[in-house]
Amino acid sequence: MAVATLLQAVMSATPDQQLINIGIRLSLIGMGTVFMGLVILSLSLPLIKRMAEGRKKTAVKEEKSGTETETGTGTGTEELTGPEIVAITTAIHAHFLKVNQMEDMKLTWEMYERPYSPWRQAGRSKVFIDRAAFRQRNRSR
Amino acid sequence: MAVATLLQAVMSATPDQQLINIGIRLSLIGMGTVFMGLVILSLSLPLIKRMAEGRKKTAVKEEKSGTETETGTGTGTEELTGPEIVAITTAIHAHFLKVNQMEDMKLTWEMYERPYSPWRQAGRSKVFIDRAAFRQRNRSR
Amino acid sequence: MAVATLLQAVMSATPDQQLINIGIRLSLIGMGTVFMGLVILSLSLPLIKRMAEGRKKTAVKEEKSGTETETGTGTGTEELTGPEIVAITTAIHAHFLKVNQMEDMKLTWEMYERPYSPWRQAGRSKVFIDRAAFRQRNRSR
Amino acid sequence: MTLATRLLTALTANSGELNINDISFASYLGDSGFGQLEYGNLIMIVMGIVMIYLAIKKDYEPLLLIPIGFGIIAGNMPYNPDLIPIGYLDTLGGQQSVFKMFYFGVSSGLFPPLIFLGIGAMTDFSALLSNPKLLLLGAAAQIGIFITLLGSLLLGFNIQEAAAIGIIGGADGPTAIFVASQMAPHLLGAIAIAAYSYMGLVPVIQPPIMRLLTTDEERRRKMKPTRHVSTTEKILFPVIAFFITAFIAPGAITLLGMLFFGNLLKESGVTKRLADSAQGSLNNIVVILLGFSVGTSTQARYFLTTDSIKIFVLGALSFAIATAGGLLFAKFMNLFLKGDNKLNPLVGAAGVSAVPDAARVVEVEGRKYDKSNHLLMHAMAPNVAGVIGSAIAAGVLLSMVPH
Amino acid sequence: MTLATRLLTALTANSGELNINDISFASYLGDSGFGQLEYGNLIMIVMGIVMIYLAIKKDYEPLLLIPIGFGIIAGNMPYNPDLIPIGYLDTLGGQQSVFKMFYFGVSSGLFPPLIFLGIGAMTDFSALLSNPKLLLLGAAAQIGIFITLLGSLLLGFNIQEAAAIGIIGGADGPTAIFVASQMAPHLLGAIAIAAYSYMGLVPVIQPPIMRLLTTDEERRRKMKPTRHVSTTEKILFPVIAFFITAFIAPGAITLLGMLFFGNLLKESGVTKRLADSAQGSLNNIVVILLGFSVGTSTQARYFLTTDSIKIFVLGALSFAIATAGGLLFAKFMNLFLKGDNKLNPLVGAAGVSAVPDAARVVEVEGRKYDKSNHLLMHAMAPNVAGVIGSAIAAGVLLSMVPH
Amino acid sequence: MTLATRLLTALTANSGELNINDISFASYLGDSGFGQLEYGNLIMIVMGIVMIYLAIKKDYEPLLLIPIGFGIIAGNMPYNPDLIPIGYLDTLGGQQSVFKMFYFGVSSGLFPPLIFLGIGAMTDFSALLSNPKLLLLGAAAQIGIFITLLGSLLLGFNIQEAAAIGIIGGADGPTAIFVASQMAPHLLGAIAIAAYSYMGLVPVIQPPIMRLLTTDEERRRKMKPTRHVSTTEKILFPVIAFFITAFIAPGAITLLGMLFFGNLLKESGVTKRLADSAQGSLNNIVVILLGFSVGTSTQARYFLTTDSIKIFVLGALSFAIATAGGLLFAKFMNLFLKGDNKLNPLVGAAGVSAVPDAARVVEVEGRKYDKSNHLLMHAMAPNVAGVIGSAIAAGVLLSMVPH
Ligand code: NA
Ligand code: NA
Ligand code: NA
Repeated sequence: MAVATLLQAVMSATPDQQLINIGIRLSLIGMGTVFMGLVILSLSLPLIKRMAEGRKKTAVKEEKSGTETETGTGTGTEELTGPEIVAITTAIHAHFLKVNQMEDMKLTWEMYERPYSPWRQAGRSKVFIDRAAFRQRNRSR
Repeated sequence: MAVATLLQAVMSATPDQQLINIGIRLSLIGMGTVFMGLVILSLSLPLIKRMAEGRKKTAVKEEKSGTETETGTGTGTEELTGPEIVAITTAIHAHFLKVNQMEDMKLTWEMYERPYSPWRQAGRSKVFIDRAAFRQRNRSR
Repeated sequence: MAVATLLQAVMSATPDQQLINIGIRLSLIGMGTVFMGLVILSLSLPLIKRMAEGRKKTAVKEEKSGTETETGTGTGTEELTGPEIVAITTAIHAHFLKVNQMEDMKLTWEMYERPYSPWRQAGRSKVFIDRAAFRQRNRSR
Repeated sequence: MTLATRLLTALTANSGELNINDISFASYLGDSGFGQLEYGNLIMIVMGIVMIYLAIKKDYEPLLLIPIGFGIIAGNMPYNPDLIPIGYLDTLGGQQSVFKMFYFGVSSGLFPPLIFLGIGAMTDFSALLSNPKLLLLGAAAQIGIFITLLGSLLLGFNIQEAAAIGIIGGADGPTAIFVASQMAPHLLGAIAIAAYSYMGLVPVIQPPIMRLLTTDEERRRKMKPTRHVSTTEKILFPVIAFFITAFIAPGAITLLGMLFFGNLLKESGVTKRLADSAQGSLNNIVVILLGFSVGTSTQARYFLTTDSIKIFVLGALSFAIATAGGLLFAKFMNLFLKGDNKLNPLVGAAGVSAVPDAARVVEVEGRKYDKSNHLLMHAMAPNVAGVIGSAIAAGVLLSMVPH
Repeated sequence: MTLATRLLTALTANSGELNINDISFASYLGDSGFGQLEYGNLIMIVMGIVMIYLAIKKDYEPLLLIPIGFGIIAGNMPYNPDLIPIGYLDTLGGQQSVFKMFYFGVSSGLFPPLIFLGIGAMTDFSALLSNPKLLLLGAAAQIGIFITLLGSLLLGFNIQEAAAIGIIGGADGPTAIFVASQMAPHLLGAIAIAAYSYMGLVPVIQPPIMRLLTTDEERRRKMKPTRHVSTTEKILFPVIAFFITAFIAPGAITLLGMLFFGNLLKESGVTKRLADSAQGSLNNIVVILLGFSVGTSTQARYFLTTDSIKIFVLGALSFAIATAGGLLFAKFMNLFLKGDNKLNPLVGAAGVSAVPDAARVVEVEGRKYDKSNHLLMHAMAPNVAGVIGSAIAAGVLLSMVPH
Repeated sequence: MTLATRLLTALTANSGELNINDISFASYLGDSGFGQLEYGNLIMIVMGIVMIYLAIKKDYEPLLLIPIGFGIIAGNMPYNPDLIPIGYLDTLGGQQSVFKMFYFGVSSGLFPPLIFLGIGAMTDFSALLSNPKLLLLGAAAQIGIFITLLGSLLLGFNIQEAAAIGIIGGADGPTAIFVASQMAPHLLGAIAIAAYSYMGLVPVIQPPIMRLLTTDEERRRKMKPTRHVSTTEKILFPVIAFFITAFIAPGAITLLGMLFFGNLLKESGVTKRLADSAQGSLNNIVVILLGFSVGTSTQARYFLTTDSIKIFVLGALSFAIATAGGLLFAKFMNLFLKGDNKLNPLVGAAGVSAVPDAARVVEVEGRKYDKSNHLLMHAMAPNVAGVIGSAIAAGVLLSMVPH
């Protein structure tokens, strides 16, 4: 039935030859553009690869020539990551308050921890304690 | 006070008798419709039960009469579920690449795993590797 | 360059003195209001603290003078929390049905559990089985 | 200040001209709370605080009373509406207030169906499927809607207002808001707050009525355990139930459509992701905005009227009548039922909706007389049937009363 | 009933006057399903049920077919549009129906880009990055779009309609909806349903064509394993790919912008929260509302036309042609490739998009002839390239065809 | 091209007539990037890429800079606005562009209060509750807003523009966007980007000023540990703080209302679900759309002006002044404080908001001089007070400056 309807439709419809010509032009330009877009994109992919490799090599070089090593034999506190510093400040704070209730402790923790992640959400970022810590964190990501 | 206000309101208001009649009619029709709806619904529930049971029995029958068994004694690969196939193709892929870094491995995995679920989300479904695997999966759900 | 542009702008612009005066007034009122707001807020904080402490002491007193103890030596069922009661009713229900399929059991559980949390979401709250259970739950929160 | 005057002032003020003599700390304070506070605002703010207190301390409907309560406070903070658009009705110089944009979800009727979608995605209709005859109790309890409608007409409300007030008796917040937004937008705040307040107070309102209308023997009656419901039944139910109920009450297509659509997402087993979001983040977002908006719509100048008082009285009445309706119909049904098929009439009280509070009140009351009598499961059937019942009632009123 | 008459009736009905003689149970039933049901509605409702059945039982596109299926049922429930606004086109007395508000997301073109954001946030473009030349297969398969466009013109559709129908051949639901919403809103329901139905039926449509156009030797051919892709490449890709494709097809800025934006959120590594919500709750919410709205837009009176039948026939044709286009282009490329660089032409069939179904069909077919031949990974490249390709095609049509 | 001409063209083009002579590959390329690219667009696209680079590589505000950066790229891709509506201001033939629909959330002022809801739901005000006097530092730092306002007037901006630019000194993105959207929509892009850029650069801008204005002894000073804050205090705080601040600055009701509402959801303990969604999915969705929209609003033709340069210079100035203001006020307070009550003036620098960056800069600087000196906790009080302070300042400007 569907086929019959279709044939009938093709018969009855007398589409303007002009319209068909327009359709053909559109199709050629459309198909041409699709190919142009994807050909150029496919040609750009090796460039992307080379850019990425370039960056990597530079990074490796920088690391080697840099004075700051990352083997963890740093000068102590400077090697600390953000969360570690939070933990330490919290511990000190807890000590001063002579906190002995776990619940209080938890509250204090929250107070410290929150700002690190959630405010970023509202459009605010981390502050990096120092460069070494920053690099380390970034790499472990 | 509230009661006084209320009584006063009842006194002062002289609602059109016509309006009250309309209200009564509305209420009768409304209450009637609520009952009609829920009575018909309650009468349909046993039918739903019977339909569900009917389907179950047919399903059991079909399974018994079917040539494909699901006892897991199939012809090997045909019994595989989607994720298993992914695992295998990934392993083969990893072998070819002679991957020895865990991180790379993980990336490859993700590349395989993603398409299974998330694209469906955008309105695309799974393709079933073969009927047996399909049935098995469906049942375990 | 930016500095040059800026200086040039300051030169070329001949803002109405009137406008500057308005700006100064606005700034004084604005700064005054910011201080007023935060000063009053900072003065209110000790009051908040006192209110909170007041409430706590009253609460402690009430508990001590209250006839209902919370040490768990209650009269049995009255001490039950909502989920416990659900568990019990479910168990009884399961017993009557002589359920021996784990799947059925699970369905029954769901049927009981759902209403507790999700409906609240739609704007409906828990009903407390009895006061003791209510208090206990509230405190453990 | 009439709308015309206000518009004029706004247009003049917005000319961008700012006279230096107009700028003084005194005039600023005159436009702040010091100069703009009205007595009524304070009353409303206290009411908002009480709601928040009840929500936190008594756990009455916290997911709605906290947004509504804080919305009441925010909506009643004093300000000069000729300077900035803040209130839920304000537009100034072409700029709508943010609260008005939030309120659009309420006034357009958009939020309630989304809430129903979430309700559907979290409701298990098994209890109802295994107890077909208990559905009738959910129908009987809707009598509260129609008696309240008549009461409202007697108190001088017009037919649209009466219909909207009546739906409070359905004990279903989103349905009440949906009908009020279409029928009587000016009463929406009072109706919504009455509906949610009484839903929170169900454990206080219902027990005395339950005791009054039942005998000791009836309250102790145990009911036959319910049967197990298969997954296929649960999948078929939303489609068939929607067809039947929407066929009979086309006015409820929107609400019931979303309710059963949500339920199908939940039960189909293949759209877990969608069901999770429907009853999770989408629902939470709508609940936050809906509650807060309803709160902001209680600006004292519009809210503190005798109409609001009448609505609160009528609302209390409607809950009581609905409870009695369910109970008495259960007793009526018992006239035709034999042996252990007889119902415990307490179960009828759950027909008022207010899911799942009313069902839990039944459980609590039942256990007061026999600790081993667990009615919760039985009460869930009329409880969810009550939601469908009030949606049907809403549909009938929406299609019969011109608005 | 003309729009004018309906407006007149609405205005009269909304005068708030209610004549007691108009209120009867009989007249109520006349306005309910009993009086309003039409034959066409029943057909559509059955179609909705079939879709839900296929989604649950056959697992065909459940995340879309269930919302669409239930939407079809809800959109075809009978009601009297002079009493309450319910349908997706209804406005009555200034009140828009809720379904119309939902549908705004479709008719305005808002939902498809949001879906693309989610797709971007869940797509891994590694396969494509490691197989640049396979991108061409994704281009070749778009021939289905343009041949269908010509076929539509032959069947008497105008140029805008033909363009919208052609995009079905892109095998990409959101793109089809986006183009149809701009070019031929009146055909949107039929186009969307055709697109999604055939996407679900890809495992049925493609295999015969694949077998017809390939030799046994070709089907057994193994391809070189793909290389590993670094994180930096994955971060650079969305930015560069967006620049190139949007530069060439500005009409696709909206769709491709959201696609690659979502992908950058995913790959950047510093916006995990945002990527999670883009492909999680936001995507789920949009999928629910989009599917349901598309369903409600199939009201029988507008949907059951010969145009719809033609669209379904053209849609099937377009999928077949797209498949053949990809396959044959792979064979054409092999003329220029040597040794183990030669392609398995089956991979070309994945160029139609319908991600990831088409790619998995390739895997299945390939393994039928050699169990150790795993083509899935290779097929993913033309598969995602096909999405980009149809978005470019859509962009060209949107900017060249006045609408 | 004037609006009138464009409308005319659109109407003509939309007649559905398509002349075959208009269709050529050359004319298509003329409408693509090849023909439409402008010099300014390229500059902006590079700026967008730099932002994305900084976000990923330096971790500066990634949750905002990535959406803004990609938005800048998408908003500056060349296209012919007479053919398709794409840009954030485009409407063509009655069809709004999708980017315009997104941008509505910014231009209407809808998004910033929703962001504040999320901020409230994630902020712990304990630090502030335990250090009442540190609140004053958050007030003092707002001097940056008003000096920038005066500077803007000197540079020739009108009073509305000056007020909007001044708020950059509040170091609070959503507040700046909210005020700019009401006061100076044409500067919104520049203001938003300046505000977020400098917030990201706080660790670069503040330290030199901190060192300049403090002595070595002051920087080493330790402060008394803060006290513990009870749950009840935390619940009472949002309600009371909202009442006080909104009473004094009614113009801030919208922003502060949502901030404290979100905080009440978090602290009440009974609305965890709502708080989770407020600071989770809702916040993520708004952040994505807000950032992207702000980015798309930087179309070169509107953005690359001397006004933008002035705004960036003024913005840098305002951050410096705000920092100095907080620091110097701390030193001023020390004149009246005795013994170990004396403040470490570094803490004053945190009063600029830019939560929590400014507070962490204080910690870092403090530890440079004494490794055992932990100021983070103390700095959090002026930090969050700064948010409230700038919202109050915004409220004052919104209600005093006609707009
Ligand atoms: Na009800
Ligand atoms: Na495609
Ligand atoms: Na600030």
